[in-house]
Amino acid sequence: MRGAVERTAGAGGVAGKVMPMREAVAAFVHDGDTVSLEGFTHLIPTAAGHEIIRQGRRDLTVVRMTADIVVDQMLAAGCVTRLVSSFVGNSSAGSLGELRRRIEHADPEPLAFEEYSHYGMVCRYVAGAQRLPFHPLRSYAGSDLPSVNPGIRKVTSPYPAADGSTEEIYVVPPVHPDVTFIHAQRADRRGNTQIWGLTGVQAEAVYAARKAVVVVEELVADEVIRADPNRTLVPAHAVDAVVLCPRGAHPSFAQGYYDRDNAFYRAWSAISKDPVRLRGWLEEWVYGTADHAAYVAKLGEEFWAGLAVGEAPSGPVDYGRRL
Amino acid sequence: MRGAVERTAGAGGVAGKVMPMREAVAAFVHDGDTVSLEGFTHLIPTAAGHEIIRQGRRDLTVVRMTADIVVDQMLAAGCVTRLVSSFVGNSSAGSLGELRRRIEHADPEPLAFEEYSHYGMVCRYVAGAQRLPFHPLRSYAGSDLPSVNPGIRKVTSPYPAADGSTEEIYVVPPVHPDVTFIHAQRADRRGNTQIWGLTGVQAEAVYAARKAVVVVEELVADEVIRADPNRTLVPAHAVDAVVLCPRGAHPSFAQGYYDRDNAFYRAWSAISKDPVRLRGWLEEWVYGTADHAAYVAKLGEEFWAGLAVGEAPSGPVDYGRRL
Amino acid sequence: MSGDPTGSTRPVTSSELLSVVAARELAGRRTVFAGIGLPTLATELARLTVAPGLEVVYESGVCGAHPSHLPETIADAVLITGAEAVVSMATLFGSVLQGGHIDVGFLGAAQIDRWGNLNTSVIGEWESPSVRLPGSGGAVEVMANAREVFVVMRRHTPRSFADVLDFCTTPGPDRALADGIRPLGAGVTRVITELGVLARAGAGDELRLVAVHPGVSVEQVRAATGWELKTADRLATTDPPTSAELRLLRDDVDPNRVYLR
Amino acid sequence: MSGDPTGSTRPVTSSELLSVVAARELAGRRTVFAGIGLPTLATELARLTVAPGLEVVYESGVCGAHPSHLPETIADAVLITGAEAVVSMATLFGSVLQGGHIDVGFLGAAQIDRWGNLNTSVIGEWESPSVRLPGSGGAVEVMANAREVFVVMRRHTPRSFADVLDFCTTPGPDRALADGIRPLGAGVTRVITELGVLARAGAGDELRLVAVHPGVSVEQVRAATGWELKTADRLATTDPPTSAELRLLRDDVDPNRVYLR
Repeated sequence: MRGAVERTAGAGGVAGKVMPMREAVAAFVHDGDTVSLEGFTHLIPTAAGHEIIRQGRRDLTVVRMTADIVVDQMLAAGCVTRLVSSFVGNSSAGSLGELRRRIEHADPEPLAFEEYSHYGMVCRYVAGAQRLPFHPLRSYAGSDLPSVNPGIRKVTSPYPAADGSTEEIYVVPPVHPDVTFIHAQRADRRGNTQIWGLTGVQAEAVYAARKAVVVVEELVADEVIRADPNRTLVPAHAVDAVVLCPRGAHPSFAQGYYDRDNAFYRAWSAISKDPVRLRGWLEEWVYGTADHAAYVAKLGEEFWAGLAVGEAPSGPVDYGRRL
Repeated sequence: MRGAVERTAGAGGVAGKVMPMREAVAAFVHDGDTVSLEGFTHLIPTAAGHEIIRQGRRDLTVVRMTADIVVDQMLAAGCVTRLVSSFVGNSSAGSLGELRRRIEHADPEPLAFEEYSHYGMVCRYVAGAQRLPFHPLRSYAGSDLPSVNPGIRKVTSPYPAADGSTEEIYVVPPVHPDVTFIHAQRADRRGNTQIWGLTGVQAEAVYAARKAVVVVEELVADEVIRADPNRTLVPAHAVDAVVLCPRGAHPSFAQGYYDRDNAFYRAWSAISKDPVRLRGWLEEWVYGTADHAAYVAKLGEEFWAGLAVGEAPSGPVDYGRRL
Repeated sequence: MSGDPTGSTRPVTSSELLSVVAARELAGRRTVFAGIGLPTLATELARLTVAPGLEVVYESGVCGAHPSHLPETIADAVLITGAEAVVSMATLFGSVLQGGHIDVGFLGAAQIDRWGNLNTSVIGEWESPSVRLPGSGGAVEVMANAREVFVVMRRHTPRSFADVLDFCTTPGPDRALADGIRPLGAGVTRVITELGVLARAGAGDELRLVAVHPGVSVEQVRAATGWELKTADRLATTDPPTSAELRLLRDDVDPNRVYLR
Repeated sequence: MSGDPTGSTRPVTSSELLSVVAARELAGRRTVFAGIGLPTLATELARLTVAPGLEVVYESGVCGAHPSHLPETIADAVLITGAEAVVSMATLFGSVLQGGHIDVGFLGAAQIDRWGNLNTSVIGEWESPSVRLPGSGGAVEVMANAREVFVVMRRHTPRSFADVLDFCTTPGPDRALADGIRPLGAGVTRVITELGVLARAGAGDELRLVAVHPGVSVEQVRAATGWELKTADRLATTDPPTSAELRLLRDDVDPNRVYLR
């Protein structure tokens, strides 16, 4: 059972929270760990996944609702022996070649797979965040999923249903990742993290974890965060490390910063279908780049210009001040 | 069991959502109903409570986490026979005279009281919003509350605890108010509602209810809402009526609009201690005002100037647009 | 409308037909949970025709989108900018979907059976499948909680319209009842394919052929279905898309023919 | 520091003493869940002295407040403007508190017993009380989930330090265990009163007198306590507030003496 005591944060720990990705992965990801990477299509922490590959972590359990390109890459790099997920596909753009080889042919090795639905995963994170022994949900009745996933169980409600009958409901267990990585638009040096656009399950995934690393497009002054406290999705007390890593969500997008690289999503189906080509891609783009800044530079400014977005400011609200 | 079909909203219903408070209370509050009024210290829907008093509703079950001044007033007006709450006091400013007379002396009549804790109430709203038969929480173990509240029950977790033992946890049942009233800073004519500052349990209370009325300081153009979709706490599909009622949260406050009337909170303890004085207050300020606009006017502009706040703009974020 | 310059006299494609038929089924509905592709076309056309106030909710958490461009994914940035609300997954699945606010959910599947149960997990055995499919996503939740579900299948084959599913990812209400749990919605009520429309009323009822598209025979549909497909007492022939429907679809909804393949 | 112009040589009030003692107990703590009044003074003083990085979380949902004025309620508008985060009640109670992020919670009570169980519901029988009190608020949750709980009681009387509670609103870990549920925190570990400091280590331990304030005798405290109060082996006398502590409290924390009554 996790507790606040495990956090790095707090008195004296503030300055120490900001660190390079290399240091964050070295400090918070160990062989055999359960690692959550969250971001639903938006703000996928790709750069974190790449650094885990570079550092050669092994035997990881990866928890991710939509296991997509970054998971396929981590699988191909041999980091992952177990996957907990509710969608294993390349978005709507096709297949994950490595994942399919692992599951369909145990090639090059088997992959243990815990299959849930999206809300099942959300409820596992919520239960983890809230230290609940289980979370009920109105899914799975009649599904074959409980027959292949012993984690999905039933509870009898202690309250009668409207018609007086006894009511059963499925439940899922909490998940407590050793570490959760999320990507966000901005945070302050203490880890107060602001996200806009799709917010997914990021806050719950952070609160469910024993340690949490927030990767951001921008590290901003305290005043920027404090001007809009309702925008803070993850408060500092839940964050152990802040990593500044612009464009770290590519090929996914960061609302207001850069658009999704749909061409790469489409290309991945072909790249990943051929294990030699996939490993060549990893050599060139992950092992062959020292860090994400090198990956960004290798893509080139012309490429990034193609993903640039125009401005659409939200307009302010007034928090008021005592006169 | 509530369903989307009960909503007024949707095709053709948009124009009909904006209505005066009188019409909203007449349409959505009936004798014997369960009525939720939410807003945790901030944005308390006082004007809605006053209109319920004016229209003489009877036999209501009121659901409100912090039963404070507006509940004491509704009790004194004879509207309420049952209260579901987790805090029955005049904030930190003293007692609720009518509530204490009702509970301590059944004077002038008894009050049925379902006592919970704050998180128990939050979980009841969450379970209501999510159509769950119950919601677990790590509260109540060893408390006398379950002995006086049969709604608080226990469930055995189907997962073993860390030490292999069987784990029990308390649960609370869902609440499904016939109608929920909340107060908010602004909404559009469809009911998309934006709240900042303390957001309390408003979204869950709206989703838990069969009907929902949003009372706002400002009715704004669609473009204002759409410039910042993350600020929308309650989407239009959950809202049945939008009531424009500036300063409708007095004596509580609306962040960025007006401050809390602390003097009135302090005064209420003395007013409510004397049943004659309390009924005199109702005569003058509720029955004696045609509507909340009249109440606001009676307080006078000089009074409102005393609660005025200065500006503290949030600063915008950039949502971006495709080039 | 002769001499229409937008080409509404061009032959109707299968995608166009499916979009128009699905759009008509949305008449009077208020909220729809839609994926990208044909459901996008159907809901956008419905908003312009039979369901003007229709609110589209996306699995990504977007409610009331007003996109500047046709979205390429359910999380496309253009769906967020200018939307009425964006909510977290917990709110989307918990309060909006499980809370009972969705009238119609659109789902797809690799396999569907006569009761409207769906398989999106595997072809073959789950433990060692011949094809690993993406899995549920939110499909289990859409089926369990939406008042009804529409399925749009471009291809109508005995393999996809299966007598017995390889795996039931997403159960309809009959399987839920057999599991001892009362379902909240009717499950799949409409299946719209390249050949016609199948329908069922809810728990206890099986999918029946209620309409064939122009030029399609009942025997064709039965041959393409993996179970003994029953036919409604009054079998209809789909009304072809009107020129107005086609013009809206081609000129306003998808002028670049992103999904109108 | 003789001739201090801010008046730190003025007599120390009971409020000042309680605030200073409570502040010292917060040494090294990172997160505190505090109400308004003496806890506000204690936490603000601790931030200026023994716990510089201390984050105060309010029941209203405010994390990391930087108020322009001393707040008058836990929901005061000045706590929100300039705060680091504001979260919903569901997140506050679910993820922050039940999630295990609070080191110390401050609670008050009408009655406390030797095990640190609290009554804030009724004096008399619950069904027909002689005094109806406000009830739990979030106290049940603070006790169940904070790592430890501090109680500050201005008045130390046999009625409030009760042998048997009229009603147990907020149970400590011993009652939780008796109910078959493993508690997550230690319950009440410090009770700071006008007379001295009581302490207990956690489940199985009862409150003992560990310090008396200057000029207070053990017998005075025992007489003011409704149960047979045990005394620690090494009973201390509270160190009086230093001039530095008093100066910070009087000049910086509460210059208008809102809570320093």
